[in-house]
Parts: sequence; C-alpha cells; structure tokens
Amino acid sequence: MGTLLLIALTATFINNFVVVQFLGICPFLGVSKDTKSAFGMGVAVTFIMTLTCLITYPIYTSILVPLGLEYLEIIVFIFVIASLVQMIESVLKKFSPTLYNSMGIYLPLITTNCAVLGVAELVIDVGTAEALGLASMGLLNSVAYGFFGGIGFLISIVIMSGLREKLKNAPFNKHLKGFPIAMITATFIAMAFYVFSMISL
Amino acid sequence: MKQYVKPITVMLSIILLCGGLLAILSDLLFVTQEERINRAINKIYSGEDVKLEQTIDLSTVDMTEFNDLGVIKACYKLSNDDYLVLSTGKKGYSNGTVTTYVAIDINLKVRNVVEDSYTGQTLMAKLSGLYQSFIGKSATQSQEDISEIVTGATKSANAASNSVYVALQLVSLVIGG
Amino acid sequence: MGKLKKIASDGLIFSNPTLRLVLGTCPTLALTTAASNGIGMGLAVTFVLICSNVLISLLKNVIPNTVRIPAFILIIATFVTVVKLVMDKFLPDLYSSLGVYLPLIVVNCIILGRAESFAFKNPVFDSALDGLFMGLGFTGAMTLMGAVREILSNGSIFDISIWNANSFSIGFFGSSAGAFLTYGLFIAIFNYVVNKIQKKLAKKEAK
Amino acid sequence: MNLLLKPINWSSFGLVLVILAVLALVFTILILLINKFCTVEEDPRISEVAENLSGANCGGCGFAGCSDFAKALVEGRADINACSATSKENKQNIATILGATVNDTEPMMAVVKCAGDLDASKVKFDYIGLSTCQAKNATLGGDKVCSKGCLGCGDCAVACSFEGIKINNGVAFACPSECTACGSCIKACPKQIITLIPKRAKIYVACSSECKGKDVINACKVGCIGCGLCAKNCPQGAIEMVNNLAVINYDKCTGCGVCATKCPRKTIKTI
Repeated sequence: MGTLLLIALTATFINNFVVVQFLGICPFLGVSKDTKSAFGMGVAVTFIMTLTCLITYPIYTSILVPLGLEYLEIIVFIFVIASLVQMIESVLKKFSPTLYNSMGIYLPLITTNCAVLGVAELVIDVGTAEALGLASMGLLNSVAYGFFGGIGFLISIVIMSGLREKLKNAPFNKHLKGFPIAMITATFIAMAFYVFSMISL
Repeated sequence: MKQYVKPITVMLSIILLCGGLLAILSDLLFVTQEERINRAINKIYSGEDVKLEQTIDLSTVDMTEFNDLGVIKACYKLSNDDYLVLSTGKKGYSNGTVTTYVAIDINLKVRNVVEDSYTGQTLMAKLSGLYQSFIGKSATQSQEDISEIVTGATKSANAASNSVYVALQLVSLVIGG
Repeated sequence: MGKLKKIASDGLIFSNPTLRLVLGTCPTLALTTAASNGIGMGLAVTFVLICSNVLISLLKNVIPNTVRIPAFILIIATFVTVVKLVMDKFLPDLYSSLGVYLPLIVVNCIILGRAESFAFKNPVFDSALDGLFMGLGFTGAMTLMGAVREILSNGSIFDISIWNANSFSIGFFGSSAGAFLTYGLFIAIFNYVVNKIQKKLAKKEAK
Repeated sequence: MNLLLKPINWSSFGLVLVILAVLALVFTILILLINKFCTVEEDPRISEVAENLSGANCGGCGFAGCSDFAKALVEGRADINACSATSKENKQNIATILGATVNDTEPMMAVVKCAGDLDASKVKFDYIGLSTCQAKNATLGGDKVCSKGCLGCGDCAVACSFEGIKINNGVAFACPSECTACGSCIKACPKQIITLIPKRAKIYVACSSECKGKDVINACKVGCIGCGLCAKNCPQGAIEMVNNLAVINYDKCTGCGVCATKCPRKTIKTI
C-alpha cells in the first residue's frame, strides 16, 4: 500500500506535471477560461493518461524491450495516444457537444500534450522506479502514476480557471487581458508549487 | 462496410511506410559505440593522433561505494596511456543524470571532459563553460572540492561533477589495484 | 501576391504561433533559458513544420477524417525521428547542442495545430509558406525571449558574457516561474503593438 | 559512401513491420467501432448555416451561441431575422439554404439613455467593492443620487462582443459604427437604460429619469428636468413629455436638431 500512496503524492503534488515539470502548458492556458471546460479537459486528460500508461507500459516492456526495438518507442507511444484522443473526440462529440465545442482545437492538441507523452516515458524510465524505491514500475504502479498525474493536472487546471474567472472583473490594463494575465497567475502558482519540488520523500 | 476499408488501408499504409523507413534508417545510420568514442577522442585530443587501445574489464573493480553518486558505463585505455571513462553522474535537476566522457592521464589528473548525453533535465542550462572548470582536478581531491568549483551549482551541474568524481575514483582503483 | 503577403503577415505578426495563438508553450518555457537554444529549436521546428505541412496537404484528400489525428502525428513523429537519426550520424556537434530538443518537437503543439487548422484545408504551396512563416515567427519569438532571459539571468547573450554574472544577475529569470512572467509580458507587449498596427490598417481601409 | 554496404538486419525489419501493422489494425478498428456507436446524425446544412452566421456568439438571438442558433434555424425552431449581427448578404445565403424569407427589418443601434458622468452626477456614498454594475446596483441601488443613472462599471462593455459600447469618465456610450444591435448590452445593464433606436436617427435623449425637475437638478447637471421646451419647439411635433421625460417618436422625427439646441440642459444629444 505504501508505494501507491507514495505514487499518489509524487505524481499529484511533488512532481506535478503542469506546475513543477512544466508539461502540458498549452491546454493549461488555452482551456482554463472557465471552470466547466477546464474540468472537462482535466477529466479527459486524466482518462487518456491512465489509458496510455495501461497500454504503453506493457507494449514497451513485453514487446519493444525483448526484441530490442527501443527506437520505435516515440512512434508507438504517440500513435497510441493519438488513437485514444481520436476515440475521445468521437465520444465527446456524441455525449457532450458543449464540452466538445468549448475545447475546440485543444482536444486534438491533447495528443501533443507533453504531459501525456511525458507520463508514458516517465513510467518506463528506470530512474522513476528507483526514485520510488522499486526495482521496476509494475503495470499497476504505472497506471496509478498515470491516473494521479492526471489528477494533478486536473487540480492545477481547475485552480487556474478559478483564478482566471475571478480576474475577469479585476481592473487591469486592457493589454494584459487574456493570456498575459493568465501567464502572470501561472507565475504565482509556479512559485507556490516550487515548495513541493523541495520535498523528497 | 466500404467506409471501413478506406481508413484501415490508409492507416496501415502510413504506419507501415513510416515504420519501414525508420527501421531501415535506424539500421543504416546506426552510430556504433566505438564511433562515439572516436568522436569524444577527436574532441578531447583534437591535435594528437590518439587511438583506442584496449577496453578495461570492470568486473574486477568494486565501485559499489560510489553507487549513489554515479555509475561507470565503460572504461578504455588509450594509445597515449590516458584513460577514457564513460560515467553517468546522478542527482541532477529533478533527479536526472548527466553522462560524460572523462579523459584522465596517468598521474590521475583530469585532461578534459566532454558531455555525452543527459536525461530528465527538462530545464538543462547551457553548461558549456562548466566542463572546462574540471580540467586539472586530481583523484586525491574529495567530492566536495570537485563540486564546489561549479559556480552557482545548479542541480544539473551537481550531476556533471558527480560523474567526473566517480570517473576519477575508478581510474585510481584501476591503476592502484 | 496578396496571398503571400497575407500568409507572411499572419505567420510573423498577426497570428504569431508563440505570442498570438500561444501554442508550443512547453518548449518555449523550457528552452528560452538561452538565445542559442531559441535559434536551434526554432530552425529545427521550422524544418519539420514545412515538411509535415507539405506532406499533410498532399495527403489531405487521402486521409479520411475519422483517423486524421493518428495519421498526422505519425507523419510528424517520423519526420522528427528521421531528422534526429540523420543529424546524429552526419552533424554530431550540431546534434549534441540540439539533440535533446528534437524529441520535444514531436510534442510541439504548433506543428499538429497548423496541420489540423491549415494544412488539412489548403493547397500544398500555401501550406509550405504557412509552415515557413509560422516557423520563422516561432524562431523569432523564441530567440527574443531567450536573449532577454539569458541577459537577465546570467548576464550573457549567445554565451558571450556582457557583464559579470556575479555582479548583476536576477536568478529568478532563469527559473521556471520567471519563464512564465517573461512570456506573459512578451504577449502583452506584442498585443499592444499588433493592436496599434491593426488600428492603423483599419484607418487606412476606412479612407 | 560505405553507408549502403552496412548489412540491414532484415529479420528485425520484418518484425517491426508486423508489430506496427498489428498495432495499426487494432487501434484503427477500435476507433472505427467507437466512431460507429457515436455517429451523430448531423444535418449537413447546419455547418453551412453556421459558416454564414457572424460567429460572434453574442446571444442576441436568444440561443447559447451561433452553432446552437444554426441548429435551431435548420430545425425551423428559430427565425433568421432574430440575428442582427449577421450581414445582409450572409442572411440571404442562409435564406437560400433554408428556403426561408428575409424581411429586411430596419437596422437598429443601441444608445445609452444617460449622460451623467463622474463630473455631472452626484453620489450618495463612496462605493468600495466589486467593480461591476451588477454588484454596485445590488448595494442600495448604486452610489448615484439619481436612481436611473448609469453606474459606469462596464457590464455592458464586457457583454458586448463587438466593442460597440465603451465607458468614458464613468458613463457608458455606444459607438454607432460597431454596434450591431444584438441586444446583449441591454440584457447586461441592471439599470435597463440602454435602448435600440433606428440607425438613421440623428438625435436621442440622454436621460431616463422620470423624477420632477427639482429632484433632477440636485442629482445631476445634465438630466432632463421635463421643461418641455423641446416638445414645444419640435417642427414635426415628434417629441412628447411622458412622466417629466422627453420621448422622441422616430417615425416623425426628421433629425433637424432644433430640440437639441433648445434644450437648456443639453440632455438631447446628436449622433
């Protein structure tokens, strides 16, 4: 049980994908205008990150490594992620079109979301396993890492969207409206989360 | 049924084309380890004609003591009696690693250091100036001496200095032993 | 020729990928610690962007809509890996300074973004132009921000030190929170400049 | 070039092809299956109509956005004339697609019936709080002595997606060139002092206070005191006094501007 808790803490806070490792910033800034679509994006990214780890980890460890085809890693991972995003797109178009419209271009951009590919590469890297004190990341641990990484993404994007909604009414220079003020908010979030990167469990 | 056939054939043809191209190219353009060593040698001893003489057998050397600082990948003896060590230093930024070629001469002084690769260092600062500062360091100095010379020791610089330190210890064991 | 001017002005100014569309933020934040990173990454992205735009606009009638995302990303990933292998073999020193950024290009939102919103709907020549100018816009923005952050954090530009880093250097701009701040201010300034240009153009048209 | 002489490891090449082929097959089939279950029977005309609409999502037509309005149009639940933000020829295109008719309604524009900026109007208390008209209006009806005065916090400007209304020195004013009369500012204003008048109009009454002259005088320097001079002097008799407030009948008004010159308080403004 200890490792799962450890993974939960590292993936969600200490090694938070968005605010500590700075992966997946495009949707983090693009879709955080209002909390509803930010939450939708967060759930979609969490779902894809979990599924990605579930599929890419066994493919890498049981097919690519024994046959010595490590150089295919990028192609296979990206193809799996892209297929998952394509499925998510048709599901969302059917079941919640409003969320689909509010995500717009940022839905296909989940494929190039550095956080998703980042987690796929992180779970197969022997360094992460060592950091968690394991010989190698089992399937369960890597899926847990993907899930809690997604939760970390969800938390930070919802915090960001809450702040940005509050900022809509704040009086500041016209040119700072939109992305600039989002960036400056992100600066403060990054500073706040900096403390997490200091903790080493 | 027809509208299924087209996507499948398109996807199959694209992935096979891409995969095939990659497989052939990765075979053709494969850079052998030996070629990488020659590149490192050319970089370190740009003028002199230095060849790779012999690969040192590392099984006899006990390096577990320095395991948390760094790991030795390989060690080679060169024609001008220098040693070339491929070592990976740990504890970099967000626990990433830095792998370097360290050239060490017969009286255990660092001749030059060349960077090979690094992992996990998303915010790797440009460390070109750093490697020159390791030249002249000797095996007798402690780990703190080596890492303190790194001005503004960012975490990734720690990993680089660890890799140099571990390489020095290895050569001293190899020569001493 | 109006089309060329429109694509050029779009790519460089009006819809500059980094400062107006705010795409490709991960490499921008991570790599603008030094101006030389900016140029290296920018040129690599420009090359891959042109090639993938051309190939995707060539195949746009072949690729069905249902599987367009995997198809696009496969083409982009193959290009990047080919560039990486060729560079590793024939240009080792350029590869050592640029090598770590190449896999990052695969996850660069600009390339898939442009493929999805431009290349998939426009003819080949326009897509190539769009790729070129979008790439140059990205390179320009990256280099500018890299220069500013490099000057402020370690007092040098293109690794030529202007003043001694120990006497005056704001470490904050080297850190990641500093990256956000610089990026935000850059976008604000760029918006201000572009609004001014647009007002002038609107007035000219109104006459 | 000794490049080509290198032996290519054909077995691993075949292996790569097989693995990738299997991977591609599995995932493409999965995508297509999911796609089959999730096909949304969308009438192709909807995207065509959506293209012709202005795309400003201003909500003037009463729907959540242009795509919603387009869907409603195709399903006959909405009328194209409800949207004033789309240009005339686009409306014509949509009409041809749907076979509906476009009766060219008279182009309108929004206008703020208040001119009490910070210098002209007096305040009851110093308001410190969230700077939105909604919030200000909720605290004792706003800080202005005049209960119908514009609060100047720009809820209307925020609501407008055409930058057709701006705040200048504490009072809102509409720019006739940008305004498309979509009406979102009218909904956003808590004081309900923005109305639509014909675009061809030359003058409008910049006040909506129905108090007696005496109260208006100690509330605002530019409020209409209901003296009726404009009504008496209007050659077309287009102005009548309703509850101490001048109301212009734009059918009769020829925009001669006599009333504006006669108005002692300069409440009647020319556009």
